[in-house]
Amino acid sequence: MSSLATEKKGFGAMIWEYLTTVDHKKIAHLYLVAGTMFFVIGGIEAMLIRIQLAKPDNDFLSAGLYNEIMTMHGTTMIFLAAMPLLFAFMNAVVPLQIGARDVAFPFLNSLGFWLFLLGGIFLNLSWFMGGAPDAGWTSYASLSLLSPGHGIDFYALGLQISGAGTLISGINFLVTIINMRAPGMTYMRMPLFTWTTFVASALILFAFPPLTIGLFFMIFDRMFESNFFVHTMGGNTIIWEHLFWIFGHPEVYILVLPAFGLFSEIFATFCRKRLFGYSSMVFATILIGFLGFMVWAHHMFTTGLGPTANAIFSVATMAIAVPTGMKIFNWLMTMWGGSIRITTPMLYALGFIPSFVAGGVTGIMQASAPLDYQLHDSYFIVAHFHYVIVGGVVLALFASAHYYWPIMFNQMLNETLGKITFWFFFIGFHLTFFFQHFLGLMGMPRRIFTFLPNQGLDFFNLLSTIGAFMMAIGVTLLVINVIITAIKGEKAGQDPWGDGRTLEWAVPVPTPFYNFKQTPLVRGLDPYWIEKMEGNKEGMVYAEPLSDIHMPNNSILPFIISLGLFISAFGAMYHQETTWGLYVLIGGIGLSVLAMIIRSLKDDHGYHIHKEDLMDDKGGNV
Amino acid sequence: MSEETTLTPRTEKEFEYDRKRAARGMRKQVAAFAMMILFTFVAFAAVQAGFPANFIGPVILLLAGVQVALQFYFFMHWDEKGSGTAQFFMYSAILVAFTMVLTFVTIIWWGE
Amino acid sequence: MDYNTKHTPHTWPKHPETASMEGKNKVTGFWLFLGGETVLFATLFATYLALKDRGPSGMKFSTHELFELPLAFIMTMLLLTSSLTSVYAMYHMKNFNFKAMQAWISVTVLLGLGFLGLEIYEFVEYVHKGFGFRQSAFGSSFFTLVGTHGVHVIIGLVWFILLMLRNAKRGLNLYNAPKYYLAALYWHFIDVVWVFIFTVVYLMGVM
Amino acid sequence: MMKGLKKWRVLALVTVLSVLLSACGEKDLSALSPAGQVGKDQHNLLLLSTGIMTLVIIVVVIIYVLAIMKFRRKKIGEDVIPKQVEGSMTLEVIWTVIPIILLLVLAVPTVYLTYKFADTKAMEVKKADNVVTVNVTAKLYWWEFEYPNQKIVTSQELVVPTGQKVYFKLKAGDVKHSFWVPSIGGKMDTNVDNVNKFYLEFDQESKDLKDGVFYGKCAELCGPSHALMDFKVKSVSQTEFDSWVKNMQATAKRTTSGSLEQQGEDIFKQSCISCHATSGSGTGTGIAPNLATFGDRNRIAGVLDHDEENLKNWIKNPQKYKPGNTMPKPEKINKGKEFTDEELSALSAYLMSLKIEN
Ligand code: HEA
Ligand code: HEA
Ligand code: HEC
Ligand code: CUA
Ligand SMILES: [Cu+2]
Repeated sequence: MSSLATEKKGFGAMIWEYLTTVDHKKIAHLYLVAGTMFFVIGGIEAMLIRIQLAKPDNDFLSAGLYNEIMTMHGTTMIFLAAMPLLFAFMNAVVPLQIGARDVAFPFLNSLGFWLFLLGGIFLNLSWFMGGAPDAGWTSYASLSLLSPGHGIDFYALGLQISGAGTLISGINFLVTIINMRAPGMTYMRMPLFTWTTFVASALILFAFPPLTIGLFFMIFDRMFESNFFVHTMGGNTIIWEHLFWIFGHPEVYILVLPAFGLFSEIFATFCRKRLFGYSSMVFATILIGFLGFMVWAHHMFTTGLGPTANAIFSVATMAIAVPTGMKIFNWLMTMWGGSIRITTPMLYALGFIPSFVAGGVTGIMQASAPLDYQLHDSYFIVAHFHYVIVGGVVLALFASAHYYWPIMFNQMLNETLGKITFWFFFIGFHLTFFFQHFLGLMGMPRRIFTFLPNQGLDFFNLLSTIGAFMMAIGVTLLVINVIITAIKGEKAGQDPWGDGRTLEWAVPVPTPFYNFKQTPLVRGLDPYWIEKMEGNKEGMVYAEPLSDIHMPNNSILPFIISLGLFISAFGAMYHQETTWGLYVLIGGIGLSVLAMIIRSLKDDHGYHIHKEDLMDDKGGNV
Repeated sequence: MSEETTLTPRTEKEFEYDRKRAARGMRKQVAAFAMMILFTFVAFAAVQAGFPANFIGPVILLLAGVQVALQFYFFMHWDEKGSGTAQFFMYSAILVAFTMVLTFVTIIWWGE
Repeated sequence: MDYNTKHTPHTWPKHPETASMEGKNKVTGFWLFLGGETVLFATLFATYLALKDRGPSGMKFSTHELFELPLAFIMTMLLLTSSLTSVYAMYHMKNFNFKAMQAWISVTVLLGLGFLGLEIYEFVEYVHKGFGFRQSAFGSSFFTLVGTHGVHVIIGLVWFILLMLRNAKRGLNLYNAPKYYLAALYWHFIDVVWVFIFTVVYLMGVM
Repeated sequence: MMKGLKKWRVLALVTVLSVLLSACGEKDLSALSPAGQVGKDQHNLLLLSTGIMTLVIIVVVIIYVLAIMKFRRKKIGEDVIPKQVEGSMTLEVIWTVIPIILLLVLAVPTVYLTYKFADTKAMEVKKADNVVTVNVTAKLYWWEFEYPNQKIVTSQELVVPTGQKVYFKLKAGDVKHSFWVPSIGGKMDTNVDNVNKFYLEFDQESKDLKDGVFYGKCAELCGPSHALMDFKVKSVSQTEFDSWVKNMQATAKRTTSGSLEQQGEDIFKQSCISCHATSGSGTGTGIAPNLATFGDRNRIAGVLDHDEENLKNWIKNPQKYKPGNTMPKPEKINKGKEFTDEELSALSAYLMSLKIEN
């Protein structure tokens, strides 16, 4: 590792490298692979849902199994697919965008990943160990306390572990962005993806603790006989609802803000134009983040909080339309007067605008409490959130996969296939979810495993299922595209789209593991574009002479810490019915603590790459 | 991770000056501490004396607030420059915390 | 710059905790972490406030008869004082006076241990009376709130002790200075939380 | 080519429109055909908000389409470097102010209706004989409706008078559920911790509907059979309601006629009465559905078609039709034995005879 030579490594060495890596670019790969795996799992679960609901009185899935699949679909998609995939791009791009050598805490970066992965695996092991959670991704307390078996325990413990990872990653990105920006990169020169990462990370910082506590309450109630939600013992189930949504609402902006950021980069690049209204975009991002914390009770309008609470939360929620609208119009104006090149990423970005607006405005309809009395817990809601999530977040992920593939893998995904993928996915998406609005209004509640014939619900449900199959074709094509590209193995080179504007395009590809030989000097918004326009042959202006670079050492400890918690979760779950449970619980935690103590007692100063070695290093670390 | 500040030794004069400043700062800390003790005392005494609850309630909350502000500004060095980020995030956290506590004392057991 | 450089008071920077990039990152990151902790404790407080005095019908415990102010007062004094002693430790850290720093931290730890002992005594007492974690929602929320604080105290103490042992021989350098600084910040934060616990739980409980 | 495209567009438009027009759903279930003031208010709000939202979408799409058409790189040339515009204060103000206005238009009726729908003061008045109040208890997976003023109780089928506000007190017996009659008005959760209150109005008698009832749904995930937790609403005129109340009160003194029914009643008294009441007068038990009007039901257990075949099947194995429900199998309540066909016929004959309508 400390040598610059690009040695060919064996398979085992590669596994070890990834297990111990602290390089943000490698961790990005890890997030991408793990996130994709969970996305496909979640997607297959979605297909099972749609097959079951294709016709009335269907018995493809049993009632209990349906609830498990539905719960796992929501949980997997939100926590284990969408967020980690966003983290993949944040890791791959943000340090480059701000001109940093790595994130602030490389060790914690790796820890965050392994916690997420092992938490996710733990959650999914429930399928093989007596049944998955079945109380919805919201896991409302009265039902989840009553739910038999260990499903909900898997949910609570799994999310607890992966949530810790997310929180750590959030703090890491915040510090990176606060402290590690290259000289000249003021806050108001940061690319929007960095900004949205920043705000989303701040949301993580404040939204995850309530979830952590809520999950602890749930774990204690189910496994340690406490009474937080047991109403006969003075507990209160509404507390869970509040805690979940105090986390849950910001969570949706944690998902969508980075997506906004990604699209902002794509629009600017493929319109060959500075992002219109940059400062108002930044302002809108912050405002959305702020308002995001004041509106959670809009998920609880029918809980019976009383008219005053409902009215306040209604109006507060509606306010979010304003900053979001600012963003939409700024993107439109970026296109206006630009030079629009419709590449695959741009195609996704173009598909995003009408789709997201359609999803956003139904959100405003739901924000109207009296109307939400009708819409709540109906398929209208399902339509709304898939419009914003799939039409916003998933489109952004697919777009960025194409857009940033060259940076992450030094290859270009096939453009033609990319466009075909887009159309399948896009049409399928609208077909699936558009008609669900009507299903909801026509009286179809959500989370039902079947519906009766002759209630007017048959046709639209069928359409929806057909659409889902088109989406599946789309996803499959994307996977094929990745495989084909990998086999072909053509190199992409630096700035392959030709119109890159920000610093991530200014590094050579494959990116050296130390990112920048010399820290660049940032002279304005879109620094790479500025240098290009001024005809700078060297690519960038540098802030420092070539000198030694300090690098962190790889470490297996993050993996061991995560593994310890993973093991202890089994102990917690089984301690009531087995004799070994308690020991495993303690042993697992002991392992983690031991690893942490080793970490803190063993001074780890990293190592230096010497100037001389840098001088004749051309490429990177393939 | 490259730029660590290179350290130049302080001159004797600077050194003395910094020492004095630090000592002065320490006196401030002790003063803050005295206030904290005082506030704590007042709060306990007020409750022990059994004044009406809806009067001392707000008062002791206020005392707690001030006391915490003292901790932050003096013990935890918010009075020094460069603590802007810390302050921004802490104030945001306090805002979230406040909203949450407010809802929990109002609309958890509504309509009882 | 090498971490293991031996410093003298004169070469010792004014802000040793942020003199290195790592230190700077650690301090920033730790403050953010404390922001998260603030929200975490707010959640516990909010839940406690919603659930206090609630239990199965016929529960005979309430804050009024349970809590005893003298004990809470002594605990408060111990913790407050320990906050000051850790300030002294940091004062000496900045003056590059390793011995004095270690000494003040020892005092802090002793005070913290005193606090912890009293808290354990209090908990045992309650459980003895039949007021436990499992008997009512009130009990669950009380023990979780105050217990989480207690766990923080334990972590803080272990942290201090480890730092003292670990660095006893090697003295201060720019690698461990931020660590001391953060441990002290953590300790102050624990005190901040306690201020609200004695106000909201104990004082407002008996008034 | 151009012409073909146009035809295709017209065709698409027609398809979309016809789909949309058919998208009103069934009258007895759909929120799009409201049959009560609450539902109508909400429907109006739906129309208003949809109008605003459509406007927003249209504006966005127009700018969007124009931008794509005018500024394609193919069109303006490969090497053009567009002007790098920073932004525009005027535009910024416009797209801040106009949305705010639109939102205000929506916010005013929102707040007004929020308070209007929450106004349940009439229910608290003492001596409120003319006020119809229903205590709803939601259980895994059935509904109990208790009328405290009339001192009667029924299950699964709610009967209400038209033309006046009907007040509800809702709670859940085990886990959270949610009470929803889409074509009458929005839902309200039934919590385990507290009692929720709201009202609905029924403007239309349900007898003209396809099945003679409005359909109600449980809208909160409550376990495996959440999808099967339907209930029915019969809205009747005031006079019919009064006589229904009288008949219900009289079920306490009802006698069984017919020997098969008699035999069924005996079995019922042995195995079932510990949970199921057959008298509609009094208060609810919350253990099992009150069967006083079982013969008049529209469905068995909320979802099965109402005939003897299904009834027997249900009694034989309730878990098969509603997984997770709390009614035991015969073996558990009939001295460890299954019911014989004979006994089942007797039981079902008896149950089907429990009617108060003619
Ligand atoms: C990425 C995820 C995401 C995003 C971005 C949003 C965005 C919004 N959401 Fe959504 N929402 C979810 C994910 C998301 N939501 C999920 C997952 C659920 C269900 C959870 C569950 O129960 O399982 C949910 C549920 C949900 C509910 C609860 C419904 C219920 O259960 O009863 C509500 C209610 O207010 C709501 C509102 C909103 C609003 C107002 C926005 C706004 O942010 C939208 C703002 C955007 C626009 C408005 C469009 C652009 C604006 C303009 C072009 C300007 C002009 C516009 C106007 C004047 C209107 N959402
Ligand atoms: C990030 C979030 C996310 C995403 C991306 C999706 C994506 C999809 N969702 Fe999901 N959904 C949720 C979050 C998400 N959903 C949540 C939170 C809930 C609520 C759960 C609850 O109520 O608790 C929900 C609920 C939900 C429901 C309602 C269930 C119910 O209420 O009973 C439905 C029904 O149609 C549905 C459908 C779909 C479909 C068809 C997709 C499609 O877009 C999926 C597309 C992807 C694929 C189709 C993958 C296909 C892959 C393959 C086929 C394999 C190919 C692989 C190789 C060749 C190697 N979802
Ligand atoms: C332990 C209590 C219990 C016993 C004993 C019991 N039931 Fe039930 N029964 C229930 C419950 C609970 C339901 C509601 C199930 C549901 O819909 O989820 C029910 C539902 C029914 C229904 C459908 C009611 C409706 O309104 O549509 C019928 C009919 C019925 N039971 C008949 C019987 C008969 C006949 C027996 C005796 C042989 C019996 N039950 C014994 C608990 C019981
Ligand atoms: Cu009851 Cu769903
Ligand atoms: Cu929300």
